[in-house]
Amino acid sequence: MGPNLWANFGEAVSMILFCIGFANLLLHKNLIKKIIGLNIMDSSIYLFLALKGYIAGHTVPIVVDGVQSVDAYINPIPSGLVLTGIVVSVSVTALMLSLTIRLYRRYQTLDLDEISKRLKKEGL
Amino acid sequence: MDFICNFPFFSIMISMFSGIVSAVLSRKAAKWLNLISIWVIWFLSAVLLYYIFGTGEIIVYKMGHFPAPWGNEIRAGLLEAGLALFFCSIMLLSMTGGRKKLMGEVVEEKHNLYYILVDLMLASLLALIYTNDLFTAYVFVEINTISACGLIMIRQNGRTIEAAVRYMIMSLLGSGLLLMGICMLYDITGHLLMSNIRDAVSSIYSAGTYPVPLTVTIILLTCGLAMKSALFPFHTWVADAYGYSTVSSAAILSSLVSKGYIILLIKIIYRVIGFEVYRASHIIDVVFVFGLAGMIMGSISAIRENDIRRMIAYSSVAQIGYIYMGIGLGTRYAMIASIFHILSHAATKSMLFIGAIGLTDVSKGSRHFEELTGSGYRHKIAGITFAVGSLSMVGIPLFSGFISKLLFAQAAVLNTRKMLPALIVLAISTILNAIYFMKTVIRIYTPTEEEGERITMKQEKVYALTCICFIALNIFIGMCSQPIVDWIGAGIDMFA
Amino acid sequence: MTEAFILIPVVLPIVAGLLLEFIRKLNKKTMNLCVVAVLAIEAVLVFMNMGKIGAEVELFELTDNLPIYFKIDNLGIMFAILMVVIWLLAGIFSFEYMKHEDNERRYQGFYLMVLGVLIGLDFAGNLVTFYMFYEMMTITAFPLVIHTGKKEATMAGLKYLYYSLGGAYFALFGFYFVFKYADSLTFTPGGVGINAGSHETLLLICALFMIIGFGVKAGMFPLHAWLTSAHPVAPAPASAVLSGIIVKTGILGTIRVIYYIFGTKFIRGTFVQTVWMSLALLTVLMGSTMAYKEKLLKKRLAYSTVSQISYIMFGLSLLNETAFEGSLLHVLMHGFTKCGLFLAAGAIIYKTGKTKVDELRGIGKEMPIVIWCFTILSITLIGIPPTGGLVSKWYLCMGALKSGIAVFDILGPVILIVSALLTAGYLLPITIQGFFPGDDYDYSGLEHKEPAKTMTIPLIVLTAGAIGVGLFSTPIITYIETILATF
Amino acid sequence: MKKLTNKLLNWLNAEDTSVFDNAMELKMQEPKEEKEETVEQRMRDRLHIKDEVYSESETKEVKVLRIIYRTLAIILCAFIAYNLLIAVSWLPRTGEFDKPVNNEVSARYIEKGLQETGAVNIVTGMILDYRAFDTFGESNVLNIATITVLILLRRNKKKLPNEIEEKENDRLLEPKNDVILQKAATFLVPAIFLFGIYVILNGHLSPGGGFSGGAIIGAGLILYVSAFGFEKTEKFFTEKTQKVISLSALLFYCLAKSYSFFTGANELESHIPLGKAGAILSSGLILPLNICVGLVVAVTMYTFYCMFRKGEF
Repeated sequence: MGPNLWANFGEAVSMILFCIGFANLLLHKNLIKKIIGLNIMDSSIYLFLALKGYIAGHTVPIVVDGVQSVDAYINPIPSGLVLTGIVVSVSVTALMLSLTIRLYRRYQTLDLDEISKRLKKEGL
Repeated sequence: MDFICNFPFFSIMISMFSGIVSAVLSRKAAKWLNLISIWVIWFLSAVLLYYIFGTGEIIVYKMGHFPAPWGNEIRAGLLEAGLALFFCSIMLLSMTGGRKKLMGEVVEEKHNLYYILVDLMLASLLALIYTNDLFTAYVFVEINTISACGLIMIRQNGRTIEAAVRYMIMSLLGSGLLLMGICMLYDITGHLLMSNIRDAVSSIYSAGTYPVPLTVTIILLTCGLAMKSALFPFHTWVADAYGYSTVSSAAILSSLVSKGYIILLIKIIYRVIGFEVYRASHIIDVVFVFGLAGMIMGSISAIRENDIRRMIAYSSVAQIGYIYMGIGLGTRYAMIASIFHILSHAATKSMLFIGAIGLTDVSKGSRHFEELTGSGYRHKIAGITFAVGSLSMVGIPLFSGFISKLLFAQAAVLNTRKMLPALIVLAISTILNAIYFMKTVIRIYTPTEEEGERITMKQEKVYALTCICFIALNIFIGMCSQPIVDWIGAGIDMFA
Repeated sequence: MTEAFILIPVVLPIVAGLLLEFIRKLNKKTMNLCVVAVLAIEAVLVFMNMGKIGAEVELFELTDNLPIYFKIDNLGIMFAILMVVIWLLAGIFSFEYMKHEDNERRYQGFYLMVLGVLIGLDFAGNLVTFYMFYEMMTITAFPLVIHTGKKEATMAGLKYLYYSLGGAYFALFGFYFVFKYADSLTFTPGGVGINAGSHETLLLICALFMIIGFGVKAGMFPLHAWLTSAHPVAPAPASAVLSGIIVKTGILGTIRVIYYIFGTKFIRGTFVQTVWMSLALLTVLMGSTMAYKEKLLKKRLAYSTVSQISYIMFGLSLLNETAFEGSLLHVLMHGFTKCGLFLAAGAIIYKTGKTKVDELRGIGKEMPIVIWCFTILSITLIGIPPTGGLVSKWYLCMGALKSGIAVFDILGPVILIVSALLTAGYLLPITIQGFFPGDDYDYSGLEHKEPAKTMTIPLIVLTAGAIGVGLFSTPIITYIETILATF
Repeated sequence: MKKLTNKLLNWLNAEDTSVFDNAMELKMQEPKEEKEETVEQRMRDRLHIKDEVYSESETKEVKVLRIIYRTLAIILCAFIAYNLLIAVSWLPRTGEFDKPVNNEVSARYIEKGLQETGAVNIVTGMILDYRAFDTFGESNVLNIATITVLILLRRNKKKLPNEIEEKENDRLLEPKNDVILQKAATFLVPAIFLFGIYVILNGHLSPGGGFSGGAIIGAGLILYVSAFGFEKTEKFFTEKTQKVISLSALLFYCLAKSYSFFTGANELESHIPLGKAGAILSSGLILPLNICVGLVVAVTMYTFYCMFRKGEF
């Protein structure tokens, strides 16, 4: 263990969240729960990024009364990245959900293994 | 700056533009727009390649008014231009070869959506090839993933949708890891542009600060991209996705999409981490081992299949294993072999899919070996295409597969530490390839009593033309390999 | 540029064959005429090439320092002549025979292509080119094997394909290493310099691999199983060339690798030589015993091929001049004989439809010419003086005794003689049964079944050739000595 | 008075609920009918799947395999977590200033951002001007997500019987003139729209921007449709609207950005005035781009909702 674990406890939390999402994805058979796991993963990454941008005592990067110095504002880049990331994860979630809806309409179940068994039976 | 330097940017923008516009176009118009844009991009890339050969220097193109570390950048060297050209050709051939099927398998009013997907797929591939910014790469990886998912499930039966779900899950895990890696890299280097990251990485590597995060980052990036490109343990979705989607999608997915990710990985190795640093980290050995495992397991599961398209899908798992094996050998020569194999496999695999679809057409639409018996006589050109593809896969000289195997073997021989496992596995997997491909070829050329429907070349001119182009391309790669290898080498040197 | 003309014999049959594949509505007579014409021209061309020894041409580079490169040398010419002659005869024979098989056009097309590829194989000037044509031969000969399209034919074809490709990969595996350690891959008599350094053993293993790999084509134990199932199922003329010629390419490959790449010095006295010799001898014995037990005529002949080819392998493995001469002599001799035997068997099958050995009682009364040829050929194969078999076997035994390798210098000749006896045991009874069916045989049911001229004439010519090789062995040996002189 | 207390007592003892008659907004809805055979069919194969699945999964090796899989998965996750934690423990300390990330890049964004992009909100300036290519790709991600959702869920024009049935019961599950919702919506929706527009327009001056504003407007649309039903929205929002809006927005975005990229790369003067910092009409292309992004996001959100809800607009 390195020296900064306690100082970076925020990142540590985000990492643990990441792995929780990962485990969700691996362990649950229910599609909706898998999707939730995905979202947990993404959010943990955004938390990580947000913490990366943070500088103690500095404010949001919006220029107020003309102060433009590095030691006034936090690092704007991670915020931008988080924005992009959020949009991406929204789209992906929508796609996953619509796939789930289709599968449910067809097979009346959310269990992926069950669906694949059913497919084998159809021998399609 | 010459006007030609705009061409990479133009090609990305053209494909995106056509993708956006196709939403309101009719089926025919969308088709033509797609065709034309691919042709234009093909032409642009060809000119660009010629230009770079002439000048011999890298084109660095800043997107916007701000120079490198602040603005966004795309970058075109020999390798990039050539890859763009090649990807366009394969995309074009796959589209033309599978169009007839597409008509049958996709709902009439969703065709233009299909073309949108293809356009954006091409755009994202081009962006992955050209971009010089890691985060942009991430965004376009996502576009690539979503459009690939769309390509899988555009033909809507239960199989494809389930396959799409599996694909999405696997590749979203991959993107998660990738994004996490990018964030960590950003945290320890403070840059997002590849070149700057490389300088920062080499400095912190020599200074010895942040050794652990660097290693973990490399692991994350590699795992993420390996997951997305269906390396062996993560290949569960492949069979369904390639086996049941409409044939153009299968061809494009198997030959371009996974290759796009591998290209990105190679870029990361050379342009972000730096080849030396990457080799110093032991992840490369892990990649090597998984590549070997993929080469064997893919072929074994392909042998067990009795469904021609699933078999081809599994064989591409094995081929991906070859590529990663080459990366894992960790020498410049092996890297050249890998990139060459990317090309030859892209050409061969799409060809196999196109050939297979012709064979299944004349076998009452069934893809099982029993019905395929003798289909090679019922549909001559498809049979020849499939046979040539199989011979290339088996590694008969004159075809592209032989050269890539040869290059791999030479690279392996040059690396004394990994020589024996690489060569032995290469031999075994080649023999396995021979077993299942030859089995299929003999099956389709075994004469049968019952008369199925026949399809002659005159009935399907476009299809036949596509097949001939594929064969020509394959033999071209197989016979004139030396200039290609030189080109790849020069491109890699430009990379670094 | 005139050098490029040596490639005409390679290109011509391939082009002709391809044309034949794609030209529809071509009636049989014209087709046969075309085939004969092509074969004749081919023969002339090859004989013309005899004058061009040492001519070389480089087509293009596969990858750097892997050129596709042709060079004519004595060895290649010798094999090439053998091939074209036998190809011509078997081709003429096939016109009549193929009447009771369908789609002749495909057969003849591939028949021509294989010839072209084989000539390319003979003229190949380095290992890459050789390997390329070797694979192409495997593929193009495949349709001949599965021509009948029956189930067992397909199965045999699969077996053939897997064994051949597997053997080729064995060879390739060694090839990779040789590519690293050898100075060049161009065939140079006496071997290119191999700077093994510390990897001596590794390279020896490679040599063994390549021997086994090419041995597959030559039906050498342990990878001989395909031969006895693939040769009989093919149509008779096809099995004649398969068994008379195509197995020889394995021999050619071995010679090229051992005498022209590794060099005899590198192999002599190592475990490779021992393994090689013992495998060869084992195959000789096993082949003849199996043939002795076999009831089907064509299968019996195939087994005899296995054993005869291993005579040659044994001769090569001894690595001395006398044995080498014996081997090459045996190549010629066996080429003529085995081809003739298969054609005779084909004639019998074609006329009577009998495939079993014991059905052949009294056949000699029905088709005397065929059976006389058969008898003479079998005598040659056994090696009863004054036929060619004796000479070659004599040289082989001399070589063995001269070689002075412990055990083998005695064991070798003994096994050769034993297997010669076995050969007599499995070939002569057919003749005896054929001519003297015994008293209980009713001569009433006999009718004259002599096949057409196009079938008998090639047979007679082949028989004459087989005898000729024996009678005029001296010039041949002098020719072989010119080959040896280059080492 | 007494009456009222009685009523109250009754109510307390839950004897009489007449007080609240006709006061409940939610009307009882007639249960959705389904054709008998379809119900039976569904039940049957549901059972069928069930026993088929569990009869298989009860076999021993499957159980064992599942257990092995789960343990392996957990071990894997724990391993990853451990490694990531170690990596984190070596990362630079959070919240301190001297870190690699605070380098010349962010410095220039902060110090020159206002002059170079004209945006007071540095983040907006960054994502729409410095790193605009990412943002362009991102809006394309939204676009392509919409496309895929349309592919999956949009109904074909020629309706198959079962789809009609599904559509009916979707109508059936809609709240019928739910008074609370409608009353709330009538004054909430305009406010939400206004707020969203404000956020979009002030994207370069204050927190917010295209994405957040668009999301707000989309939320407003969704509230509206769930209050008043699809009959109302179909009047002003159809498939055509969606196509036109997203097409025009993205097209403008594409062309504008191409222009600025092109000029920037070729060192040409892009004749786009930055305007006076702080004014609404300032900071060059950022404001129109924000509007485009806002439109795209709003339409996309609403489209997602409609598709999930009933597969058409």
